[in-house]
Amino acid sequence: MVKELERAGLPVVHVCTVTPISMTVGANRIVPAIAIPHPLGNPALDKEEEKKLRRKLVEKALRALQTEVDGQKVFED
Amino acid sequence: MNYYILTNNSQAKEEFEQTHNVRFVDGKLIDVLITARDLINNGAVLLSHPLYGSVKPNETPYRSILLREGKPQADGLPAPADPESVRLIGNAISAFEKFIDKKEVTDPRLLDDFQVVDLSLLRSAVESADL
Amino acid sequence: MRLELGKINITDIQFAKESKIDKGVLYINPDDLKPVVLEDEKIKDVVFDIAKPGESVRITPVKDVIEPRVKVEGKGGVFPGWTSKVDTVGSGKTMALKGMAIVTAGKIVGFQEGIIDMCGVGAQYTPFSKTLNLCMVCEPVEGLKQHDYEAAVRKAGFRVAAKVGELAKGLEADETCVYETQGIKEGIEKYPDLPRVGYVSMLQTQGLLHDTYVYGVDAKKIIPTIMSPTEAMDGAIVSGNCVSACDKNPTYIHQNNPVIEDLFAQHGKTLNFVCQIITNENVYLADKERSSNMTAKLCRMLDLDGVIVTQEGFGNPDTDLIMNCKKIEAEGVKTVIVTDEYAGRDGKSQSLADADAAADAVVTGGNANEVVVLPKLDKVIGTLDYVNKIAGASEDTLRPDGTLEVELQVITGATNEMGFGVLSAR
Amino acid sequence: MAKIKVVHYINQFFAGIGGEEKADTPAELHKGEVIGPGMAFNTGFGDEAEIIATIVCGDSYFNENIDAAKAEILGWVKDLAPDLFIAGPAFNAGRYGVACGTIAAAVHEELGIKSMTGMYVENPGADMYKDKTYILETKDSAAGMRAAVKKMTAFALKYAKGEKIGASCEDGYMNQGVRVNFFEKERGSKRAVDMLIAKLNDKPFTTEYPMPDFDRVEPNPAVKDMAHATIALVTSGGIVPKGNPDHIESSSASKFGEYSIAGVMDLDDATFETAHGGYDPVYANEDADRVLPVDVLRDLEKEGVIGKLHEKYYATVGNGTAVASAKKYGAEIGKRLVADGVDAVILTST
Repeated sequence: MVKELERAGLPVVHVCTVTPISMTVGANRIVPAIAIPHPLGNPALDKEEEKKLRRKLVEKALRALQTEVDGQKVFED
Repeated sequence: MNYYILTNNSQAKEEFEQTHNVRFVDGKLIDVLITARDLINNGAVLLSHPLYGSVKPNETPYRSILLREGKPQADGLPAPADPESVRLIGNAISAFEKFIDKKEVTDPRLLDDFQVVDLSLLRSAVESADL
Repeated sequence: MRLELGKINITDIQFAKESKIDKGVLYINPDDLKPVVLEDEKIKDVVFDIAKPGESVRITPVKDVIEPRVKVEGKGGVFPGWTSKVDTVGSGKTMALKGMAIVTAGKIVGFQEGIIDMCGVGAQYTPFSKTLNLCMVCEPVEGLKQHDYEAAVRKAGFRVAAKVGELAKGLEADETCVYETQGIKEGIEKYPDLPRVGYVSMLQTQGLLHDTYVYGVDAKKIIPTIMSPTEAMDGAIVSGNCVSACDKNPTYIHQNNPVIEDLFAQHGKTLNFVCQIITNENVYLADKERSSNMTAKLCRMLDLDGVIVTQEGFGNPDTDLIMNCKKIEAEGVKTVIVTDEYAGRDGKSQSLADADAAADAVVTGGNANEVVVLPKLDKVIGTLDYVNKIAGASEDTLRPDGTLEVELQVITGATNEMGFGVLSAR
Repeated sequence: MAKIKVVHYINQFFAGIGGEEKADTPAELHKGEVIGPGMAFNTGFGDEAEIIATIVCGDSYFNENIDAAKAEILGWVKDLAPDLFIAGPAFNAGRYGVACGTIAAAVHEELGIKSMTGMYVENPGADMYKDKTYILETKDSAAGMRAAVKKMTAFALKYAKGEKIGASCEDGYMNQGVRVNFFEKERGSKRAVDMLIAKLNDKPFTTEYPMPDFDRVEPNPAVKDMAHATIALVTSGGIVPKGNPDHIESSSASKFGEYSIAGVMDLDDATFETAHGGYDPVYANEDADRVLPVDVLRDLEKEGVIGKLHEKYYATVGNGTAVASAKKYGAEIGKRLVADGVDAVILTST
């Protein structure tokens, strides 16, 4: 799916918990997520903290979209 | 090694509950796979393959799987999911789904046969794990 | 190593007073074979029967199929570790009874698969509809545990095959084939320009009813090793696998390993056939990692240019197959893998339980989920009692008119993963 | 036995009306007429089948008026009630190939009438429709007409008579992504040895089972002006409006969902949930922002970090592995996003 979106001409960032799978399915810009049942959240945190965490991840995803890449790249911290 | 046996096979439970850590699933084979998947999503790591080669899913009602806990992260998050375990359990569940739904096995002799084979395959995994 | 294989073409089997082979006809006195089976006190009784190609006969549930052979020159005897000591076999001269097989049948567990139809649609799919089959159905003593029963029937099969094979002693072969591989250095000197090719054979080793033995050792416990391809011809590798009829490798197919035969056919012409590498298919993941690492290492150390990898079974072994392929390719050794498929009854599901881009050369034995309707046949050797219980069957398998609606997976050898058959899929 | 009735579809060029300049010719029904390549088909059919009508349509007309043209043609075919519908062959003509594929697929899907076409393997219509109708493989130009007609005629008769269709490689149609058994000439081990020899010698060989898609797509250029960019959200985590209005299945879903988030500032447990059966749904059901971060993107939109959050999002159920259907959904979703002027996508997976 990620490949088809990219093929359509759209830059895609894949926010995904299991990055090796993301590599296998052919994503180019990859941002590692938190956990499978809650990729962009952490129920252990209070609401405010959790949203901050999510914002950090989304900001990282936006940064990835603004970064030129040559092939596959995982955006670690 | 610090691992546990996830099983819905009462013979496996009987054999190993004194000596090993057994988590019994009171349910069907698919319930064992789904329980394993949820554990894996929260960081558990598969030690044995969730499919048995020749006894096809949807045929035997029993399944026993070896897992170990992942190391939790510092900030209270569960351990990161192990990619290989995620892949294998995902493949196992889709393999299960594609086989035809058969009527439930009720013949006690047959159930015993399935339990014995499941137990044997589990033993061979435990032997390797306990080395 | 060099092995001469003398073939005696059997054209008929008949029960008779005296057991012998005369002008291609195998005469058997069951009373000569009975004691061979009953020497194991776990077996209460045995019934022998004969099934011939074209007859309206169904054999089920089939456990193993074995070709009678006997060693007439060179070290050791057939089925080392079982009916002979563990001398290294695979050299000298062996006689084989061609066109026939010993078929062990009878229920060991209730869900055991394996149908051989001697005529009709099913006969097209099983290679053993073309052999004259001497069938033995064993009855266990009361209360015998499943694993003891499996072992008893397995071993009885080898004893009978060896006993029948003995009848070939002193006979002249109808045809003789010579199989010879060279030592590493010798091979390189003899065929400096030919690619060096190996054969990686994955043995089913997951536990009860899923075992393979090498020289009497449970292959679950082996570390991958190299063999002369001629060793398998003398029965060094035998099957203890009772489930998964369509894609199990009965002892007969190890003895007549088609990959080994077809690589020998090219040996010295287009390739240099170096050796067979055997590895296992365990349930424990670390075992899978270790075995595939070792196998890839052996391929590298033997300086192989290419290998064929064959597997046994579905699901769990797909993971071993892909691991082997990926790691061997990563060593720069080109691979072709042989498998079968479980693409669902409609053929629309993912065929294998695992996949990798490195597996770019695949030979398939067909979709084991494809449904066939087998006609009602006049005679059953074994029993139909369990036919509704096997994989690829359902409660409605045995239809009121006596026909059987089943998936190919119940037919012995239908989608063999050593490439024994011509079935394929696209 | 009565002759098999066939309706044949061709474009303006093969009907002899004209080339590109006549490509806007509207659809015409020629009852009882056999035109162009239809003559060769009819000869090939002998006594067994006959073309009872020919439909001619300009390629531009068909592709520019696709819904109207399709409806009109389907109406005719319905009334004619043939045993078989044949379109083309289209060879490498792109728009003709797409038209043949579209109409053949529609005849089969909507009318339940057997349909087939023929074209070159690289014709864009091939990839689009090979799993929806039988597409016989032809050469890339009309110079291959004779061979194409011969192949298509043989297949047409077999198919129309209800004989068992063999595997794609046996009967010459393009693989439909369905595995079909057949008996090869050589046994598997011999095929494996031959394949290995080819591979060792860098000669071409064809795998009998292509692995699921592992190809790569080059990354698109980065977003230059994020402050004015429209960002769309897509998820394989199955986030759907509460109640799952489209009944997206929990696994191996047969469809994807397109949902409006216009005016939605924050997803909550009263309005959104997950349909995904592949993970523990408790956390996503509690707060779907944990999978589809609408709340944060609204903040970033307000702050001017991004230009705009696209007002629709797309949801599928994926299990992380490559599936054929996922590919199809991805292509369709991509098309819609591009049409809506989206600049970049955040795809979230569980």
